[in-house]
Amino acid sequence: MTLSIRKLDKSFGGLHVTRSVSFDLGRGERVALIGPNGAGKTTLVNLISGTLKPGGGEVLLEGRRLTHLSQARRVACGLARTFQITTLPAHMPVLNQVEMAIHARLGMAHRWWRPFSACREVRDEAWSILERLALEPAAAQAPSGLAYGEQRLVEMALALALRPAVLMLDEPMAGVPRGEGRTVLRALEDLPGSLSILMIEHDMDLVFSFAQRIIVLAEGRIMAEGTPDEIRRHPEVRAAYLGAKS
Amino acid sequence: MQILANILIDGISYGMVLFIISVGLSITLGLMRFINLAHGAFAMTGGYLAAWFVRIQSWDFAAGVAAAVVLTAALGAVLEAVVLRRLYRRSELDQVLFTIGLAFVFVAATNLVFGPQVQLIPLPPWLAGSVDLGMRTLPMQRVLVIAMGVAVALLCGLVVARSRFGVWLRAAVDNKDAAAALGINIRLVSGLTFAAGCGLAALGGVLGAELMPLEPYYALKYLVLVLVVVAVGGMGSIAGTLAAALLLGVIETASKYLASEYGSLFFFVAMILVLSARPQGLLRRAA
Amino acid sequence: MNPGGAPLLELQGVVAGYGPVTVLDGLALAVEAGSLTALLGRNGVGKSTTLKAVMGLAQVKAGRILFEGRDITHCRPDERAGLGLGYVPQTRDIFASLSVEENLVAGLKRFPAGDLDQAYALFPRLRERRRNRGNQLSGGEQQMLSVARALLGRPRLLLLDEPLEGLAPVICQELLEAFRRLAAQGGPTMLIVEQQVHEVLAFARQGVILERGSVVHQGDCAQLRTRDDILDRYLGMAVA
Amino acid sequence: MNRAGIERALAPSSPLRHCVVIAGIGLCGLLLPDQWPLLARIAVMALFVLSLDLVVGIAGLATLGHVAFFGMGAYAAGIVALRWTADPLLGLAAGAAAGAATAAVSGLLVLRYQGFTFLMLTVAVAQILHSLANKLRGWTGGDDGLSGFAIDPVLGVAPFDLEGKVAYLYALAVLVGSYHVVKHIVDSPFGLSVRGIHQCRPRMPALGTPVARQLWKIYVIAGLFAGMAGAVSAQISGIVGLDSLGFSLSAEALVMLILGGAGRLYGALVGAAIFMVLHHTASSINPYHWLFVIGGLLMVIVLVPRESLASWLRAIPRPWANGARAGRREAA
Amino acid sequence: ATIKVGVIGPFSGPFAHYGKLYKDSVEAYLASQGGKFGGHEVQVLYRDNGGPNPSGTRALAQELIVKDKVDYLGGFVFTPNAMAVAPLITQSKTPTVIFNAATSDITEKSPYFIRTSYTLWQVTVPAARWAHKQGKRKMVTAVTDYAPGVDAETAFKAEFAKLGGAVVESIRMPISTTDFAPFVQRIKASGAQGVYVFLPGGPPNLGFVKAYNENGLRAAGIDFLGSAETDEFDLQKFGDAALGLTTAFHYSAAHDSDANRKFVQALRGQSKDAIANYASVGAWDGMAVIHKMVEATGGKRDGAAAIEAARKLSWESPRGPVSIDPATRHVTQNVYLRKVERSGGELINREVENFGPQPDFGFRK
Ligand SMILES: Nc1ncnc2c1ncn2[C@@H]1O[C@H](COP(=O)(O)OP(=O)(O)OP(=O)(O)O)[C@@H](O)[C@H]1O
Ligand SMILES: Nc1ncnc2c1ncn2[C@@H]1O[C@H](COP(=O)(O)OP(=O)(O)OP(=O)(O)O)[C@@H](O)[C@H]1O
Ligand SMILES: [Mg+2]
Ligand SMILES: [Mg+2]
Repeated sequence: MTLSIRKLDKSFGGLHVTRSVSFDLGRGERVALIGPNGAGKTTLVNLISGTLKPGGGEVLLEGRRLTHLSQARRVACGLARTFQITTLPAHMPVLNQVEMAIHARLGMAHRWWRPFSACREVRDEAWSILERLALEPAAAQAPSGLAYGEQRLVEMALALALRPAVLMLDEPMAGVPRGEGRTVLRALEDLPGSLSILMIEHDMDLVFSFAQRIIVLAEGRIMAEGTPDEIRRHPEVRAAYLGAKS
Repeated sequence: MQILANILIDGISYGMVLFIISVGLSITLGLMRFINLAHGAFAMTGGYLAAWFVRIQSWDFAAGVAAAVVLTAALGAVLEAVVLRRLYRRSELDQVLFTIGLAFVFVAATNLVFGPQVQLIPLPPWLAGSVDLGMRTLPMQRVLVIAMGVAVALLCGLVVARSRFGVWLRAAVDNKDAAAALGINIRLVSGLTFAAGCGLAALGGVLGAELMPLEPYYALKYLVLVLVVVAVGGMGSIAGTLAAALLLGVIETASKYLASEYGSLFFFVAMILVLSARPQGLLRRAA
Repeated sequence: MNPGGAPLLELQGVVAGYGPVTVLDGLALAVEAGSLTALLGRNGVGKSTTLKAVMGLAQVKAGRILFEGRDITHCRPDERAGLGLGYVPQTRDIFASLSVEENLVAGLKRFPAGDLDQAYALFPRLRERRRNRGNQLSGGEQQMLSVARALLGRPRLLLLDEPLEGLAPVICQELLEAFRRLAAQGGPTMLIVEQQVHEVLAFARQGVILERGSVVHQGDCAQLRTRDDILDRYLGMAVA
Repeated sequence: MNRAGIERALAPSSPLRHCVVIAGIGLCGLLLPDQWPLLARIAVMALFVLSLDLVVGIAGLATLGHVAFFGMGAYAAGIVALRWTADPLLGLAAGAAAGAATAAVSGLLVLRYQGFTFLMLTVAVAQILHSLANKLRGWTGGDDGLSGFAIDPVLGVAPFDLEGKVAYLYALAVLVGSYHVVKHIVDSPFGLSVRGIHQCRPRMPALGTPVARQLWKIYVIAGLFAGMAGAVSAQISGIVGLDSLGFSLSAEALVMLILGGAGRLYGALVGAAIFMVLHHTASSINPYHWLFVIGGLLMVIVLVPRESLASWLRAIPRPWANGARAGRREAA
Repeated sequence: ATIKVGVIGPFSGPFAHYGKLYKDSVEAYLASQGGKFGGHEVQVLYRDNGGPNPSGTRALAQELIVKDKVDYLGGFVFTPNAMAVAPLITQSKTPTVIFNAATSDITEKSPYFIRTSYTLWQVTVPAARWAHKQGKRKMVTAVTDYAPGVDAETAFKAEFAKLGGAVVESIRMPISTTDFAPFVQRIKASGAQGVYVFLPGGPPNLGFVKAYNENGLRAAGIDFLGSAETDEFDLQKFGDAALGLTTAFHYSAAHDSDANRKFVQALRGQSKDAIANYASVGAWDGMAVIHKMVEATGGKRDGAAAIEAARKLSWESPRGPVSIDPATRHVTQNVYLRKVERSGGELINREVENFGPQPDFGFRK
C-alpha cells in the first residue's frame, strides 16, 4: 500500500467539504478521482499534499504518517502534485524552473556557491523532461509568454521533475487540446510502472482510458469506487455526474 | 480611576484624529491597492488651501474647508487622469517610487511658495473653546473631529460595502480586464474613488492640523503613522481603520501617561502584536 | 439572420498581440447574427487572443473590428460591453475578494438586481454558495459563475473561451442545453472556443479553424464533423 | 535555437568578471583625490543597497526596515572599537555578526507575513530598535551619537588618513569582496529557489522547497552584508548616529535600488552611485532644490520606459532577460 | 590671500530653515564688513548635511578641508554632527566655530572648537534660580526626550534641588509627540506650581502651548518657564496664546542695544524675511570670532594661533557683552528673563530681568 488516506475531514466555516474520506492507492496504481463540481476533489488533494490542514484523519505514505509534515517535507517523501489553476513563477525560464525542481529533489537547494547551471546531470535531466513533453522550444521562455495549454504542460514537467512515488494531478488536461493531450498521456504512460497516480479529470474519455480504478466523490463523501466499467454502469454516478450520454 | 478616564478620553480623541488623517489612505491604498505615498501631500494641500481661504481670503471656516476639500479632490482627479492611472498596473515599487517623488515635489513647492513656517487655520469662535466634561475639559475641535470621524466612517463603510459603486470598485481592483469586459467603466470608477480619497485626505489635513501642524514636511512626516494605522486596520476595511486608529490612539496615550520615556516603543510593539495575531489586520478575515 | 445586411461581428485583417509579440496575423472572420460559431485550433494558435482582441483586451496593431457595422477597433472594453458584447475568459477571472452575489452584481450593468434570480435559476449551485468569496469556489463553480455573470449583462454577442473546461459531464450537458435554449429564444449570438471538439461541433452550426493566427478552414459544423482529414491535420485528432 | 544556444543565453554571467569591472571602476576613483570621502560613502551605500537587493530584488520582499541591520552593524562596530579592540577587521566581523543576528531574530517573526504586512512589520522592527538605541544612552550615546573611538590601521599597515584614501580603499575592498559572494549566492541553486519564491510563493512548497527556511537564510545573509555596510560606515566616519537606524535611510536605499534596477545586483551599485553623486552635486549647487531634483527624477524614472532609459546598462546581462528575449524571437 | 570658510548646516530637509538663518546671518555679517576680514577677501562655502547625519557631515568636512582647503569651519546645528568632525579638525588644525549645537561637552572633543551659541546648562541654571526666587517650591520638568532635553532636565533638577526646591515629576516627551494633552494632564495632576519646559523648535512648541492653554493649566496658575520655546522664528504663530509666557534665554530680538539694532538691520538688508533669533545671532557672532581670528593671524593659516587668539576674545554682541571662556572655549554671556508681550501688533520677547554673565555650568573637567 503506497498511499493511505484515513478518515480525512475538512470544513470551511459551516461548510463540510470532506467527510471522513478513506481510500488506498497501491504501488503503481492509476486511479482517477471524479465527481461533480464542488464535490471536494481539489480540497482532498490539498489535504493530502499538505496545502490545507485537515480537521481530522491521517495521511500515510508507505506506512509513514505525513499528517504533521509540511508540504515541502511531504514532497521530499515522494508526494507530488499539480494545480488545477496554473500557478508558475511568471518570469523564470521554463528550463530553470525544471532545474529548480530537480535541485529541490536532490537536496541541492541549499547549495550557495556553485552556479545553478554548473551541474550537468541536472541540466540533462531537465532537458529530457522537457523533451518528453514537447516543451523544448519553450525552454528559454517564461510562462508569462506561453499559451495556457503550454503552461499546463510546464506544470506537468515540474511534477515529473520531482520523481515522486505518488503523483496527484488536478485536471491536467483542462485547457490542453486533444492533440497535445496525447503528449501528456504518453508522458504519463512512459512513467515508471512503480509510480502511483491519482488524477482528477472531467474528460471521461481520458479517465476511462487511463484509470485502472475510479473513485467518485460527491458532497465530500466517496459515492462509488470501482473499475471503469463498474463506474460507467453505476446508476447513482450516472445520475449525479456522467449524465445521460455516456 | 481619574487616570484611566483620562487615557480613554485623550486616547479616543487622539485616535479619531489618526482615523481622520488615515481614512483617505485607507481608500486609495487599502481599497484601490494603489500605494499612494503622496497621501500626506494631498492632506497638506487641503490644509494649505483651507489656511489660504480662511486666513488670507477671510472666508467662513466651513466654506473654506469645503472648498479646500473639493479643490483637493479635483486636483487628485486631474493627477489621476493624467498620470497616476498609468501606474495601477505597474509594480508596487514603481508606485512607491512615483508617489514618493510626487510628495517630494509637493514638499519642495510648498517650501518655495509658503516658506518653512507653520501655517495656521484660524478657528471660528464656536470651535475655539472647550467642552466641560465635569472632571476635565475637552477642546471643542476634538469634539468636531470625533463627530466627523464617525460620519465619514459610516458613509464610506456604506458606500463600499453596500452600494453597487462599491461592488464596481472592488471588482475593478480585483481584476481590471474582467471588470472592463463586464462593462464597468474603470476610468470613471477609479477616478472618482481616487478623488474621494484625496478629498478625505484634505479633510484629514484640515481637521488634523491641530495635532499635525501644516508645514512643508507634513507630506512625509506622518507617513509612517498613517501607514501603520491602515496596516493594522486591514487593507480595504474602513471599519478596521477606525478600530485600529482608536486602539493605537489609546495605546499611544496610555504610554504617554504611564511610560513616556519609551517613546513610540509601545506603539510599534502593539502594531507587531496585532499583526502577528491578525496578519490581515484587525477586522479582516484571513483569506 | 439577415442575409443582405452586415454580419454582427466582422474582423478585417486583424493583426494583434501583446507588446512585441504578434499572435494574430491578418485574421479575417465574420459572425452572422443569431449564429453559433465554434472557433477551433491547437494550443497557442491564438483562439483566446482572437476573443481578447474582439473584447479590447489584446492590442490590435492593424486591421478593423466591426460590431453591427460599427468600427469598434479603438473602443475601450467597457464601451464594447456597453454595446452588447459579453465575454467569458478562459481563466474565468472571478473577482476573488467579492462574494458570489457581488460577482453577479458586477455583471448587471444597469439592470435591476432582480435579474440575479435568472442566474440562480440557471445554476442553482451558485445560490447555495452566494456568500462564498470568489477564491473559495471550486473550479467548476467558478466557471458557472463566470458564464452566469456574463449572461446577466444581456449581451447580443457572447464570447465564450472554453466554457466547458473543468465542468462535470452532467453540467456540461446542462450548460450546452441552456445555451441551446437561449439561442432558441433569440438569445445572444455565440462565438465559442472549445477543446471538447465533439460536444462543440454537435452544438455549433458554423466552425472556424485557426492555425498560426489566421483562419485555415471555415465551414458548416455538420460537414466538418465528417472531415477527419481536416480535424486530424489542424486539431491533431480524428473523430471516432 | 538549439540546446547549447539556449543554455548559453540562460547562463549567469561570471562573478569574477563583474568584480573586476567594479574594482576597475572603483580604482579609477583614486584619480579623483578630492572625492575620496564621497567615494567611500558611495561604496558603503552601494554595499547596503546590494544587501537590500537580496531582500527586495531577489526574494521579492519589499522592506522599509533594512536599516535595522545597518544600524546594528554600525553600533556593534562602534561599541567594539570603543570598548574592546580597535582592529578594523574584527569590528567588521562584529558588525556583520550583529546585522546577521538581528536579521535572524527579527526574520523569525516578520518573514511569516507577506506584502504590506511584512513591509510594515519591518518598519516596526527598525523603529523599535531606534527607540531602544535612543533609550540605552550608556551604550549608544543616544542622539549625541556614539563617538570617541579610533580605528587601528587596516591590517596593521594602512592607517586611516585625513584625505580618506585608505578609508575609500577599505570600503571598496569590502564592497567588491561582498559583491563576489553575493553574486555567487544569487546564481546558485539556493539563489534560484529564492527567486522562484519571489515569483510564485504558493507554488514552491509543492516543489519541495521549504519556503520559510530559504527566505530566512537569504534574510540573514542580507542582514550580514547590511551589518558590514554599517560597520564600515562607523569605522570610516568615527561616529554612529541615531540616523543610522532611521526610517529615511531605509527609504533612500530603496529609492537607490529601484533607481538602478532591482534584482540585478549591479543595479544596486549603479543606483547608489547615481543617487549619491546627484545629491552631492545638487547640494553643493543649490541644496534648497534637492527635493525638486530627486522628486522629479523619481517620477521621470517611472514614466519613461526603463528599456530606453537604461538600455546601455543591459551591456551586462541579467541572468535570463536576454535568454527569454532570444527565445521569444526564436518562437515568433 | 583669500580666506575660505566652510559652513555646514541643514540647507535642505525638515531643518532647512536653520540653513537659511545661518546663511542670511553669515552673508549679512560679511556685507557689514565689506566682504573682507582684516583686508583679506573672504569666501564662504556652504554645505548641506540635511539634518542629523554625522557620517555625511564628516565627509563634507573632510572634503572642505582636503579639497577646498578651507581655513575655518562653522555651522553645526546638531550635536552628533559637530562631534563627528572633532577628530578631523584636530588632525588638520582647522579652527571650527559652532553656531548652535548645544551639548556641553562638544568643545572637549577637540581643542579647535569654539562655540558662540549657548548650552542648556547655561540658560537653565539661572531659570531654576529665578523660579526659586519667585517662591516656587514644587516644580515639574517636561522635556523632549533627546539629549538637549535631558540636559535641561538634569540642569534644572540639580540647581532647583540645591536651592531646596523639589521637582515633583520629570516628564520626558518622545520627540515624535504631536498630541501633548496627556503630558499637560500629567503636569496638572502633579500639583506643581510651575513647569520648566524644553522643546525643540517648530510645531511641538505650538502644540504644547496650545495644550497648556486648552487644558486649563494657565487658568490653574501653573506657570510656564522655558528657554527657546517662544523663539522668534514662529513666535507670531502663537497669537494671544503665548502672552505672558516666561523664558530664560541669552538672546531676544527685542534686546535693547545699538549692536542688536545694527544686527537686525543688517539681516533685513540681506533678506526681507530674515529672522533674528538665537541661530542667526550664533552665526553672526561665529563670523565675528572668525573675523577676529583672521586678524590675529594676519590671514595666515595657523590654527593654533587662531584658537589662542580666540580664547581671549570679548566683544559687544547683539545679545549684550560676551566673552570666550579660555578654559571651555565656550561663550560667556548674559542670560535674561523674558516675557512674551505685544508691541506694535507683534509679539516680542521682552527682557524683564538680566541675570548677568553666565558660564557654561555643564562643563565638567
Ligand atoms: N477556502 C474555502 N473557503 C470556503 N469554501 C471553500 C474553500 N475552498 C473550497 N470551498 C468550497 O468547497 C467545495 C469543494 O471545493 P473543491 O475545490 O474541492 O471542489 P472540486 O471537487 O475540486 O470541484 P471542481 O471539479 O469544480 O474543481 C466547493 O463548494 C467550494 O465552494
Ligand atoms: N499575455 C501574453 N503576453 C505575451 N504573449 C502571450 C500572452 N498571452 C498569450 N501569448 C502568446 O500568444 C500565443 C497565442 O495565445 P492564445 O492564448 O491566444 O492561444 P490559444 O489558442 O487560446 O491556446 P490555448 O488553447 O492553449 O488556450 C501563444 O503562443 C502565447 O505564447
Ligand atoms: Mg477542483
Ligand atoms: Mg486559449
